[in-house]
Amino acid sequence: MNKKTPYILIMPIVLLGVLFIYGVANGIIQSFGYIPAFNLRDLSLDYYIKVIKSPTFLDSLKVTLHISLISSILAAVLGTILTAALVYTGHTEGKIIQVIKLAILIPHTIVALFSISILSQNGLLARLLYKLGIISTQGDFPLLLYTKNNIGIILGYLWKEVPFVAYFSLSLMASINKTLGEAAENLGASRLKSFIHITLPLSMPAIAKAFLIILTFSFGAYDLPFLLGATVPKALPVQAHVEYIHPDLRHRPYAMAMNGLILLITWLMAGIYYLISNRKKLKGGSHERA
Amino acid sequence: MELELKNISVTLSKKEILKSINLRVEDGEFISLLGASGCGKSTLLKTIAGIIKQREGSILLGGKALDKVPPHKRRTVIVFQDFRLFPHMTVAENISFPLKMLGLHKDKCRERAVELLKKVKLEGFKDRHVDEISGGQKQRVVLARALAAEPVVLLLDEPFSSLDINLRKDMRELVLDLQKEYKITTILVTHDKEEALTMSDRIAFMHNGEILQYDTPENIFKNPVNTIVADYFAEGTYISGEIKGNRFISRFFNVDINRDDGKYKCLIRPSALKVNKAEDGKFQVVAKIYQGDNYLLKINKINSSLKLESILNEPLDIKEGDKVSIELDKDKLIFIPE
Amino acid sequence: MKRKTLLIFLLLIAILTAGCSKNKASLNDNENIVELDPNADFDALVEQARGTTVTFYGWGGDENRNRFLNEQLAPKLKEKYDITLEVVGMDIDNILAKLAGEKQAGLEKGSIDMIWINGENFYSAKENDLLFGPFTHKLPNFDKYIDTEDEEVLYDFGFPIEGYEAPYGKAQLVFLNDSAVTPETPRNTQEFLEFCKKYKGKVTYAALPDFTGSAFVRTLIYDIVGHKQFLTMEADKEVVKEAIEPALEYLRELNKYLWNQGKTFPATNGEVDNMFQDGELVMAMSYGPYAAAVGIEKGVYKDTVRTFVFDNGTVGNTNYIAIAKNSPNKAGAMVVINEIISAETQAAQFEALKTLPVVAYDKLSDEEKARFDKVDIGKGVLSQDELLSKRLPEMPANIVPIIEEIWLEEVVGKYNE
Amino acid sequence: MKEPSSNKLLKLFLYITVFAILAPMVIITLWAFTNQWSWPSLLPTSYSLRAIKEIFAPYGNVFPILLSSIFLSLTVALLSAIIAIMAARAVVFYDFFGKDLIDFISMAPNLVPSTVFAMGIHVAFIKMSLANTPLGVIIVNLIYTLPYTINIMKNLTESIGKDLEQQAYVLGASPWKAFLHISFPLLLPGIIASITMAYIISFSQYFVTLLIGGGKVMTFSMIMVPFIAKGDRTLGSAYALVFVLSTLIVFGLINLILKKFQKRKEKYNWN
Repeated sequence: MNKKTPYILIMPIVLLGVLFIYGVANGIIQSFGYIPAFNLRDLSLDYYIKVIKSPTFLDSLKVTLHISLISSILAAVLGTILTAALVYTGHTEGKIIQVIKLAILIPHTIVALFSISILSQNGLLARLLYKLGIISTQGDFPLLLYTKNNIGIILGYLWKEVPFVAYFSLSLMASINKTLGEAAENLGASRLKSFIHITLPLSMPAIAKAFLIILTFSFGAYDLPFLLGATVPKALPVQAHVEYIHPDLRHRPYAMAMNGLILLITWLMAGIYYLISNRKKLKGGSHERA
Repeated sequence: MELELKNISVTLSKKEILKSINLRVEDGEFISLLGASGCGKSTLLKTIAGIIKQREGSILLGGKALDKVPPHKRRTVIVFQDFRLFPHMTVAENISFPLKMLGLHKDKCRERAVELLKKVKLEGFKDRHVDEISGGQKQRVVLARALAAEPVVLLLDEPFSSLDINLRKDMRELVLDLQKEYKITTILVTHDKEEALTMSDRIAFMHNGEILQYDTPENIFKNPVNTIVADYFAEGTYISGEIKGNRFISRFFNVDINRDDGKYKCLIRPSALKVNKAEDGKFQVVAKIYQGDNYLLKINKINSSLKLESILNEPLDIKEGDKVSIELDKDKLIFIPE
Repeated sequence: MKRKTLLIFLLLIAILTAGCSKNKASLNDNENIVELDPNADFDALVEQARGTTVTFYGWGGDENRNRFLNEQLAPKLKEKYDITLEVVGMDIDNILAKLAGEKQAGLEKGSIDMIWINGENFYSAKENDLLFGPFTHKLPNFDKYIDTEDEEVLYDFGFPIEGYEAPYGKAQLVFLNDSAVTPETPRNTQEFLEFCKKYKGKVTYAALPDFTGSAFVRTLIYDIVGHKQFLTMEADKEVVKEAIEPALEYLRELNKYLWNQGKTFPATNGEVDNMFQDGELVMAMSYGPYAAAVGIEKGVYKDTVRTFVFDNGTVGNTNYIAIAKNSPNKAGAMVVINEIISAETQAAQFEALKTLPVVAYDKLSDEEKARFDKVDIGKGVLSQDELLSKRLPEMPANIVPIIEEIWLEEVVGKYNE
Repeated sequence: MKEPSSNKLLKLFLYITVFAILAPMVIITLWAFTNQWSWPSLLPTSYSLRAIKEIFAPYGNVFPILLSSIFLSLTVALLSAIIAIMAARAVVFYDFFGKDLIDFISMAPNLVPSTVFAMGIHVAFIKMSLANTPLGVIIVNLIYTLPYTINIMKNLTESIGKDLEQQAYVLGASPWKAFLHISFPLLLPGIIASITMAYIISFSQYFVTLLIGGGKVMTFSMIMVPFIAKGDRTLGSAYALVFVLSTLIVFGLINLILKKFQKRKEKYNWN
């Protein structure tokens, strides 16, 4: 094969990549206050400073981290259990996989829709408890939505992210278990021990990648926190959206500055992820397909 | 511990792979499952180890039934053909993995691992990474790992097939020494007849899901139970005839042999035929093929359809086209009942 | 060969889909350009607009409005002026983002003609030169039917319109309750406080900056500190905060009896409406004065739902239609707007959507008056006169966001110690 | 032979997951036909076909928009799969300058809020007259689908390796033929997964498609989302149902077509 083919092969993705980077750069410039349409021309950092200094920023950041970290960690753990359940009960194909794909295909807006109708104090869960006599009035049902504990949002994210983690890491874990998992069991390791010592560590790359994807997504997503979240403090993406729909168009740089901060923190997370996974790779030695 | 299989049969995705296998392996015995690929020998191995569940029949180890025992408690350790070393562990960690599973203390594991490494002549490879070592070394690590699991039965699934010839010889010796030293009941699955003949106390010859013959290497070589077994070991020409009163009579020759009467097929292997130059010989040399340390002579009986082959060791000056006479070595003839 | 056919098939799909969705682009801008000469009179505009397409961008969340525009207005425009009306559902902030982007890219001929707009968004769009105008003086129906001296025709949320937008429909904040559940209806903030005490935890409003929630808080402020001072108030946080301090105290006091003790408020008014329908709340609010009738007709509200307002009145405003500066079909847009402010369309709209008409009652012919009077406004609502008699002007556009900011900091989850 | 205890536990976990995924679907279906569902009844107190009538109302041309947005998402899915195959081949089989740059580019769209990218690219697209065109929307959607499709194709290309293709070269097949006859069928399962994943992402995009499509390119989400955001549960659920059902039908068709071309049924387990 001649030298040129790789460059031909990657041409489309590079073109799209350049377009993407140009778009992001252009977006970031707006966050420094350069929007000629609203005759804002002088670049300055004070939009960022003003956003960071605003009293609600730290609370928003805390809430957003609280939501994304907890939901992603829980999703990674439950997702791994789900993958193990699929692999060990031999359901790596067939109907259950279609059901899991169904969860992936439903967008977050629809998840918000049924989350409210299930988890609200007037929702189905509350009515069930009422019918069973466990609670007497709507007020007794714990407040899952619109509160600081963000349980409603986290449950909403879990509903979509647990199946995603499973779908993402299934093929790798299945192949590992079929060969190395079998060998471990044959060498005297119980199914649990062979899972913990062999199958899980070797499936980590896929699980970790899925974790990064859901972490960065839930950190930057706006749908669920807006519809299910507390009024104060709002999650960062919701705050950014409120700034974005602010009628005074010259408010736009604040929205873009907030988005810029979201981007910065997201890339920080990605950076930490690559550091950890590379360091582990160097120490652990990249494993070849068994 | 002696192992016994009682009419084990296995079907995988609707195809019957093993048809009511009966096999008994004495304690410390080294047997091999010999047969062409696809005859079900690997499946039998995995069934013994519990990885595959048999449809019927039961497996007894030291008299106790194994069917209810989960694979990781059977101590029936397999050495797989594709090694299956744990990539995220060093050589020492791989070897001490089974010990860790048995709950031994860390230092005890390391110590045992080093000891086993010495046994497989891999001192100093302790902290090497598994993908930094060669095929032969990998095979030895896998063997050490298997021994670390203190197997009651050692199952070898064509372990040497991916090694080159001379490496294979040392590994065979190593496996035999270790097996003798630890006196482990061992089953070797192989399609290489020489491996089976040289290593095992007894050979179970398998053919599409059944054991055709289970006997010492000599018997199986000398008196195969049917043509399939016979041909597997060494090709030759068949002459059918009949034995009456300890005398085999056939169209081409007769010979005295004390076997009970009945119709028989006589297999004449090249090693059983001696040839010497004779002007008035009834046979003619058709081809002379050089095979390194001997020659293979192909000879036809003049105006007859009989074709025979012979091995010529000393450099006799027989050329193609010469007439020769033949001499049958009586005790190398094989008689197979029809 | 089997595999060859597969690959050809896949490529075929790619070309097919790209092709078929490609032709949608061609009808986009180019042949739809209608050059406008500034001083053409209305008939010339009608001629110019014949056979063209006019796009109407606005919030797409009201299915009745979409049906009215597509099933009643569009056929009439087609038959009368041979204009094709294309209704596009898009939130106002995305419309402005699109216009801003087009302005920055220097695109003279965009794809938006008419925009459903009002309040702060109009103020900001006009300030940033995104709107075309003035144009209302060119519309015959403007003088014929609209009371050009009316407060709400000259000022939108306190900002001079200067002919940059024509009135489209009137809205007014009203309160809804289920007379079967809460027979009494509070007439002012004091009675409202008692009402909330009585139905503890069963009243709330949408968190600001939701449009309706914000109007509700502003109505409460008006009831406590009067509304006149705001029309000329300086848009400074301290000044505003000082002026509405008593109202803030009232709101903090109110929190104790609200849903979840006012610690948190539902994100949208739609949420409040759902909780009212489900019986979790005993009161809801809406900017559509006849929302009760529409809801009962739709079967979403029980028949016993009633509308009520405060004696001192509730906030009301008019929403308007503006024309984008880079509208490709300004002539067509003006003709359509002219048609919308006609008595006939306003009456049809009143019948179908129960939106308060913008036409001045005294400018109507008797026969037109009869048509308005005979409209059955449905069950559980107040008459147009009673509503208009209890209507307060909106706060200036630049004060509204300040109120919203103060509310977030001073009211949510706070109580008077 | 399986450990009964752990196996039962895992089976139970599976069934709970399936229930947790399917239950909301039932709720959405109920809501689509609900008129009123007040406290405390567990089933709607009154039903109505309001939402269904609204969707089938001709004026809304919901179904023409549904069809055109299915086609659009299919185009995005196909192009995304093709680009992913090419990029995966390049990354796995070749060493070239900027190789790990490709890994980064393919991950980047996930790390950037869509508002930043959409706002940034909007002006450029107008200048390139790509805004308000299906092509513009296709390109923007494509960028968001690549992280997923490239990841799927990379894993599969890695596990299949090159040796079979090289074998084909030796047997006289040209590089293109070798790819077509050997690698392509083996990649088919991955291609199906990529097309499905890309279709999902493109079909549920809202903000980016809205801004770049500028109302000219109508997708189904653009009709559905306003009703869900407004809180109209009945109409929102009805649209949600059409969203889910149409996607399942499309997946069924994709599988059917591509499975028909997969002659041999059994799995190629290469790792």
